[in-house]
Amino acid sequence: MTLKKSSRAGLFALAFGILMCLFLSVAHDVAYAQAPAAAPAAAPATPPAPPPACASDPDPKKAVLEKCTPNSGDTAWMLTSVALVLMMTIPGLGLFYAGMVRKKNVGDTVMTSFAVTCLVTIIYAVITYSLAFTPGSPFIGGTSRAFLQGILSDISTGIGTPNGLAVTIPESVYLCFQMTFAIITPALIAGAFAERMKFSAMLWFIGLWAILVYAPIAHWVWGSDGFMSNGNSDAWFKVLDFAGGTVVHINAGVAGLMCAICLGKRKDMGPPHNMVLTFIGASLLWVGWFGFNAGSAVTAGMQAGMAMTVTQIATAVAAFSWMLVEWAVRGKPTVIGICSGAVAGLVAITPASGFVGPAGAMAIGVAAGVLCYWGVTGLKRMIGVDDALDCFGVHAVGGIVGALLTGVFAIEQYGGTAGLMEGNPAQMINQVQGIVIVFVYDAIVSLILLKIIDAVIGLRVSDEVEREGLDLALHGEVVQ
Amino acid sequence: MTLKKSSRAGLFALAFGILMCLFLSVAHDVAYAQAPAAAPAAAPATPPAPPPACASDPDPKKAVLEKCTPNSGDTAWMLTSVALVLMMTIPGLGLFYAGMVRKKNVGDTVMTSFAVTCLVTIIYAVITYSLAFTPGSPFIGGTSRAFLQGILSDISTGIGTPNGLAVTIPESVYLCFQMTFAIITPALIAGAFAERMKFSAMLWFIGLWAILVYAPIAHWVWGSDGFMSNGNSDAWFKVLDFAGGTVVHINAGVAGLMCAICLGKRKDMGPPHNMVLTFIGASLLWVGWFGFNAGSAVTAGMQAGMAMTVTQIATAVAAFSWMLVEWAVRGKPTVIGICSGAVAGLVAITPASGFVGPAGAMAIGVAAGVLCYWGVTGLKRMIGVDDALDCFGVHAVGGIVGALLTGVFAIEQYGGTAGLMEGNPAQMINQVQGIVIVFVYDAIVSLILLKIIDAVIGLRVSDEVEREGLDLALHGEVVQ
Amino acid sequence: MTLKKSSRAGLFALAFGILMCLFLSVAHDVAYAQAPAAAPAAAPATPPAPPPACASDPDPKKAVLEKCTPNSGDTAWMLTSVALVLMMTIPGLGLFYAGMVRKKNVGDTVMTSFAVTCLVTIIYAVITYSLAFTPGSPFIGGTSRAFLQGILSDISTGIGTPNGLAVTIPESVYLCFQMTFAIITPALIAGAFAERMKFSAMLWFIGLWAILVYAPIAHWVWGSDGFMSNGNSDAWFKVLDFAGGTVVHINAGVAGLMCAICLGKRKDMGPPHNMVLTFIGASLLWVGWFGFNAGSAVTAGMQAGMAMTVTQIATAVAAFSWMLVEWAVRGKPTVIGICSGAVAGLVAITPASGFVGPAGAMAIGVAAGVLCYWGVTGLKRMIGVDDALDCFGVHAVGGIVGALLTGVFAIEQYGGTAGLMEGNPAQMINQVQGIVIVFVYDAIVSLILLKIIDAVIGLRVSDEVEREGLDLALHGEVVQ
Amino acid sequence: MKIVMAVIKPFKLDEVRDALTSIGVQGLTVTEVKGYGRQKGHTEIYRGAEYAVSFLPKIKIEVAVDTKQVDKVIGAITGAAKTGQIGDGKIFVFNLENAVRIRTGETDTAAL
Amino acid sequence: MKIVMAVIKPFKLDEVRDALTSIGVQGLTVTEVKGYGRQKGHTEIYRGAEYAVSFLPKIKIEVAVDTKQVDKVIGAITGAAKTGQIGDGKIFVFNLENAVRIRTGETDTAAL
Amino acid sequence: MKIVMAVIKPFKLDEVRDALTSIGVQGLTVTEVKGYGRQKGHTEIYRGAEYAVSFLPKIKIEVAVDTKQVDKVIGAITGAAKTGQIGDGKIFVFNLENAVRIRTGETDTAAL
Ligand SMILES: Nc1ncnc2c1ncn2[C@@H]1O[C@H](COP(=O)(O)OP(=O)(O)O)[C@@H](O)[C@H]1O
Ligand SMILES: Nc1ncnc2c1ncn2[C@@H]1O[C@H](COP(=O)(O)OP(=O)(O)O)[C@@H](O)[C@H]1O
Ligand SMILES: Nc1ncnc2c1ncn2[C@@H]1O[C@H](COP(=O)(O)OP(=O)(O)O)[C@@H](O)[C@H]1O
Repeated sequence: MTLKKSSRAGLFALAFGILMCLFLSVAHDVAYAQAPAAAPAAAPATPPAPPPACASDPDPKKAVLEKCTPNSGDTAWMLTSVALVLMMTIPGLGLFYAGMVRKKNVGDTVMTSFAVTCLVTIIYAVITYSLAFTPGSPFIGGTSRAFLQGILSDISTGIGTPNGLAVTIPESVYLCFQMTFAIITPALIAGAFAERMKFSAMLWFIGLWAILVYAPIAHWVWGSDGFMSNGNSDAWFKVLDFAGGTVVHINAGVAGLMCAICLGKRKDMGPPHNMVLTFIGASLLWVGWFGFNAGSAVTAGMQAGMAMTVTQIATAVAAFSWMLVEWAVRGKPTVIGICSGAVAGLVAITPASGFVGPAGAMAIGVAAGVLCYWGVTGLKRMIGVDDALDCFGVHAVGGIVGALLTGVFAIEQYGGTAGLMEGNPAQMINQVQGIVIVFVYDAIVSLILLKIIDAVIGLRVSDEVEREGLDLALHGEVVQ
Repeated sequence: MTLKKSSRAGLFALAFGILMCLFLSVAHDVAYAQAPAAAPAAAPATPPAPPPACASDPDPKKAVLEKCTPNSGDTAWMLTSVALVLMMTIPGLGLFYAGMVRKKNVGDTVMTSFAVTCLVTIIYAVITYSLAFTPGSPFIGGTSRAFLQGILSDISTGIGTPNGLAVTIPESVYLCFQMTFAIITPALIAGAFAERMKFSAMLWFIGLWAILVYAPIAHWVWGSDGFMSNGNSDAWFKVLDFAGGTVVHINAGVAGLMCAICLGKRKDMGPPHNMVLTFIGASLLWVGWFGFNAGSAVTAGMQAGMAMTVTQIATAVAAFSWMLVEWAVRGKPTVIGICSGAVAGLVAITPASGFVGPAGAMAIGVAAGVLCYWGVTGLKRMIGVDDALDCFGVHAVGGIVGALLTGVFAIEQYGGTAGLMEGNPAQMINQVQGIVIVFVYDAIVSLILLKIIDAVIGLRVSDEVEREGLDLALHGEVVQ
Repeated sequence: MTLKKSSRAGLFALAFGILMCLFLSVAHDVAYAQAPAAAPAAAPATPPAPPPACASDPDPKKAVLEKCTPNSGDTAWMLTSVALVLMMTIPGLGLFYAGMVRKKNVGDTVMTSFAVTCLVTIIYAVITYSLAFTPGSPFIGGTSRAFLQGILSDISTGIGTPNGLAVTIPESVYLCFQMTFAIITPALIAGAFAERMKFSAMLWFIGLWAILVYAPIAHWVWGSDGFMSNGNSDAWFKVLDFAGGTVVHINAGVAGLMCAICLGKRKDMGPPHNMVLTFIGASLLWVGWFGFNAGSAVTAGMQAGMAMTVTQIATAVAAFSWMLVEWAVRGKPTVIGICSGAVAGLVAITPASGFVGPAGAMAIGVAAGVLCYWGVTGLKRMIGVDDALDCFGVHAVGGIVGALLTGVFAIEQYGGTAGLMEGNPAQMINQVQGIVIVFVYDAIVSLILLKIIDAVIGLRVSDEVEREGLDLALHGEVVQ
Repeated sequence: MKIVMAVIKPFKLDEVRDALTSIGVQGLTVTEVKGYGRQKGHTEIYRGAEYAVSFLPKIKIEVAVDTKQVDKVIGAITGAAKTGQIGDGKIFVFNLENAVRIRTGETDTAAL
Repeated sequence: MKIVMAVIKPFKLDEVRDALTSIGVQGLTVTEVKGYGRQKGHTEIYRGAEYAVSFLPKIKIEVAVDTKQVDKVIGAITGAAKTGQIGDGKIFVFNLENAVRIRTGETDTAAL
Repeated sequence: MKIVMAVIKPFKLDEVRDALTSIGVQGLTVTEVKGYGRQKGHTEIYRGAEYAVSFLPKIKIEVAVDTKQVDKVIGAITGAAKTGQIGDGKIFVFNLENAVRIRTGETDTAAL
């Protein structure tokens, strides 16, 4: 039966493969073959204004005084995107993870997503937003928006955003949108430390990490004067990261790996207790991701539409690829598998979504599905760390795949930067530099934080608590 | 007790009935009595541009070069609608069905929705979109958008949609919106073959059906040159189907019936295992349906608002009617019942949502609630086929009720076409023709596909697998 | 262990407290210190047009003829808000409550939310909308929109809303938006009578309450000629209630208290059966609440953005405060606790969301978290009534906290009215008057309704039914 | 020693436990079971179909006691679990040859 | 009296119940259990990992019957529960010293 | 033959099963139960209220074995299930009069 199954899967894989090749050849050629002719028209068609991009504002300093004239359509879409991206974390991510833990830890798992949402919201309002998104140095932003000061009065005065990142929506909307990114990033880390980390230690780690790791990295990549920001004319090198492949996913994945290393293996493991919860979670992540990627256009125009299109394609292709590989290798396509594949695709297309076309999306999808499957199997065995729910295997691996392939498939006529396939290998170097720097900085700081917290209050629950289950022991609740 | 209950239900029914009649008399008269006076102003108020409608573009050929000038507000609403309609399928429909199967098949049920979403996305990008929505013949569209070629470059060049269907939003958004319809339609069929179809056979059937059945029918009814398209000035006859009563629901329902016939009865049956899942699913379907119906206005204006209003009314009335009938007949109002009634109402109002007013919506709601209840009881017993989750009884019956009543309650001043109640019996003929043609074509092609797949790899799992449960046997997973 | 835990919680509380103080001092000063300078620019930046606010229309009578010129961006956001707020009730609220009841009553609990949604939709279309939102007397609106008459024809004629509440969106969208508020309010009451009320009695009570209590109160506070309406120049006194702290939450909470009193205690109680459902519900409530609060700006501009910002802050702070208090007092932070805290914060910020800034939001969050925790513990013990899921303790208490603090933190430069902190104690009096009047009227009418229904058909199920569980006894269904 | 096994209505569990502890029983083991008997089941309705549910939820209690306590125990259970309606359940008594407390290795009545 | 306890495959429950009622058994108690035995379990796959699930879902039936009925009962169960494949299950017979119907206080066979 | 019935702490199940198979036991039946005894339960908190949960999750194991194996089996279970803390559980031994393997009809020890 297994045999028959895999052969059947093989059959699919074949059909599927051929399709994909066709797609790549046909669609991709066309995609940029026709483009050049249109070069001049490009700008007017879509002012490429992703969060990083800041064409409208060469000098961030000056921008502080820039007046914001909100466009109601852009604002409507961004308000919606905030709701969509928040939905990704609660309940989306919480359920995605909850379905994969044992029943005795399901409450702690969902509560982690919820508590992280609350904690990071507070910290973000206090300092993270200002450090990440106001002009300062190439390494860290300023404190002009600490405690969100000035936001309200600027509204009254009609003065808008302090930098040129989002000139057609109110700053209040832009900061909410970025807040949801700051929330989901640490929430993703939970996949690595699930089922054994102290709730209190978790809060301390996430809280500090949101200030010391997330804020600076977001500033480097997206800040109007970040040293690797695509939107900074004086950047040392420009990294393409449309919606957060590096800032969000590689970042979370690496921190997760550090958590898994410091915490050590779980005492006992078991299969996911409820794949229906994982299905709901993955579905809401997919739906919400439209706000994440298409929302990163910060306008309701052609770029948002295209970002949505490539997101849908890459996700579907990645989920399907993962399923087929799993089917061929293990003989059975699983719910957890196809859901994981979808998330892998969403992760990988994230940095690319404003820079590539349908063909690039398809290629990224296949790569994400196959390589992330390897990430949670082969690679995971190699590393030998108990990354409980594969935060590293899916988010770091998927994020790296996406960051690199963005450098490969970026289309100048569309996103403003040419990739390898358009004969610009230089961009690949930038992408690699970006990945390495973020990886190293994140790994070091996370490790230090974890060691300190471990020394002070301890990272891990007692064996007894772990055996009894975190729900009952830490929260005094059980699912009946 | 049952007696007391039903009598109580009777009481409700009475109150309710009276209310409805009042509603019909009062509101409906008013609705169109006042209209004529306003005729001239109508056009400016809302350019009636549902997907089919294409007034702005008599000649589809010419349209290929038409420039799209996106309106940010319309685009914002359509981007949102894409998210809403995708949410209908995953997790909405998946959960709606999952709650009604036995626990041993819940994973396979949700995975079907998820896998169909992935598979159809790919096929749609490869060929379905082009075949359905680019100009070609009255029977099938062209291949100019196969592999989505040209989409990207047209964005760069600022050239918009290849046809006049949606001139105020980017084509990329329009294609995503239509994609979500192409996804949910085959996903609905799963209700018929649940708990016994091979996962691999399902993939083959859905994949082929999306090309050979969905694409042509969508083109007939919505294509700018479809032979029954309301938007085609040269149509042989014009069918009113605002958001997909015929293309989506009758289409899915009939295919479902064919599946149920070919697969045969389930070995063992049991009550729904978890009505909470069904409640979540029905709720998300309802919420998402706003994107489905109001989104089909393809603009954020008065037509979208009215479509939303009538959708809400018809759904509430249908759910309540179903509940009352069930209460009176069986003595108990059930969660599954009221949820099914809501879906029935959503289905029936779908084709009408851009053409009728509140009174029409109310009438459609009552009809849908009562007739679909009959569809899953009396009619089902008559047919004697094991349509597991009543795909035919709800979607085909509801779709037909809606298609016919659209022809009855359509109001010229509002949607551009008069219905029977405004003295235009001709439209009824068109509606009937549309239903019959779609029914027959769909039934024949689906049957052929099923027979071929059955011959090649077999449609149905073994008795042992069916007894053990599809989750464990096909996917190696179980809900704990 | 408990000791260690609470001390740890203490630690948090400290850090947290300090943070909050800083926030209050820093941010708040800045917030309004800078404002005055900007006064003139205010208007152009955002025409502050929350449902109550009606600057554009001093005389409601005249408004009947006012033409509505929809703005596509505003309309897009409001269409989205309708979907978001409906999602709050189904599935949001249904799941929030479902997780807290015993497993044997989970079906009845979700069905209550669903049935209320259907019933209120019908009643609202028939009469509630007209009574609440058309001009009439200071106490109740007119019947010009009974059965939604004229809506459709006015669309055809391009004549818009009958009053000046929402001049940039079609009336159809405005009525749908307000409908979702009319739906969730009675649905909230279910928290009080859960697990023991007859389904039929529930329908009668909710149906009558939606006409006799909700409609007039909505008219008083939001009607263009309501006697306490902020938007009515001739109001006897103006109550600030941006999105429904008084109309929705105090209103529901008080009615809930009456239900709990009339029904009496449950025969047996038990812990919540599934906090994962409560987590999903609370999360969707949070996400949907963006439509509730930011949607209440009825425009997609700066006020919507700011409402979203303060909603997010207050909610996070309240959830976190509740968790810390619970942790300190009981030794364990619970899922139910943090979720309840989030809802408490959402409730309290609701009336304030268009009038206060980030600092006010923070203060409101802390107050809501702490006081609502007291509401479901100390206060609940004092009252000694079995308010099953704390409808009064969370919604009435939270609503009152919010209403009062709106009067404290309102900022003239921003929302148009100064609060206590800006030296306008008068507003506090208005707020108190509003609370008292609504409280008394609601309590009396609800009590009368309950007594009548009890006399006629009885409010409460038999002991046997209660013991067996409402799912099986009333609905013939059980969750497996 | 004997094992007294009783099948009772679920909502009677707490009363039965209290009755047993009040007569000095120190422990018992509870299992959720489904019972089939004279008490007829209910029907679940699902759209068109009706499903006869012939098995009803019951609670099974197992108590190991010293032989001379058996009658007291039976009395306690009967007293607490009785509603007088069909479906109240049964009590079964078996012989228990040996008992061991895992923690201490104690055997026989000492282990109870 | 005896108690006949059988461990069978879940999907055989209805057939077994019918077989028993057809020979006059008036009641029985059913428990969902997990079984370990010769029949090997399955593996659950989760991303990288495979989990061997050695316990299989089974149904335990307990029937109290008059001693002279025992063989009939064993026959009925065996007949209905048999598929011939490994994992069909076992039947165990114990001695039942006393039985009480809670509702009426009837004892011995009268209580069954 | 005897039936050895043990009530143990849930997380000890795998160890106990391994101990039993290592001494040649070929099968066993496991039931999730709730236990009440000296080991005191926990409290669940819900907003204002605290609920005392006096029943603790336990696992019940039933093993039918040849009489001469009983002591080995008791030893194996005790060894594997012991943590030394209150709540480790009990072992009960009954007499088993007959056993049948449904698949083959084999009886007595041959059926185990
Ligand atoms: N012969 C039997 N063997 C085992 N359990 C039985 C037997 N007869 C009844 N029971 C259990 O006792 C429960 C109550 O029995 P029932 O006949 O319904 O009512 P009563 O106890 O009032 O006679 C049944 O649900 C079943 O679980
Ligand atoms: N010695 C035993 N004691 C108690 N239960 C047993 C014993 N051996 C087997 N069982 C139960 O019988 C079921 C079937 O036994 P198994 O050996 O798998 O197949 P078969 O019954 O065909 O020999 C097991 O799953 C287990 O629940
Ligand atoms: N008299 C008894 N009859 C049946 N089961 C018992 C009895 N006493 C204890 N048990 C079971 O054994 C478990 C452990 O007993 P307990 O008194 O808590 O600890 P210990 O086994 O260390 O004495 C209980 O949870 C219960 O399931």
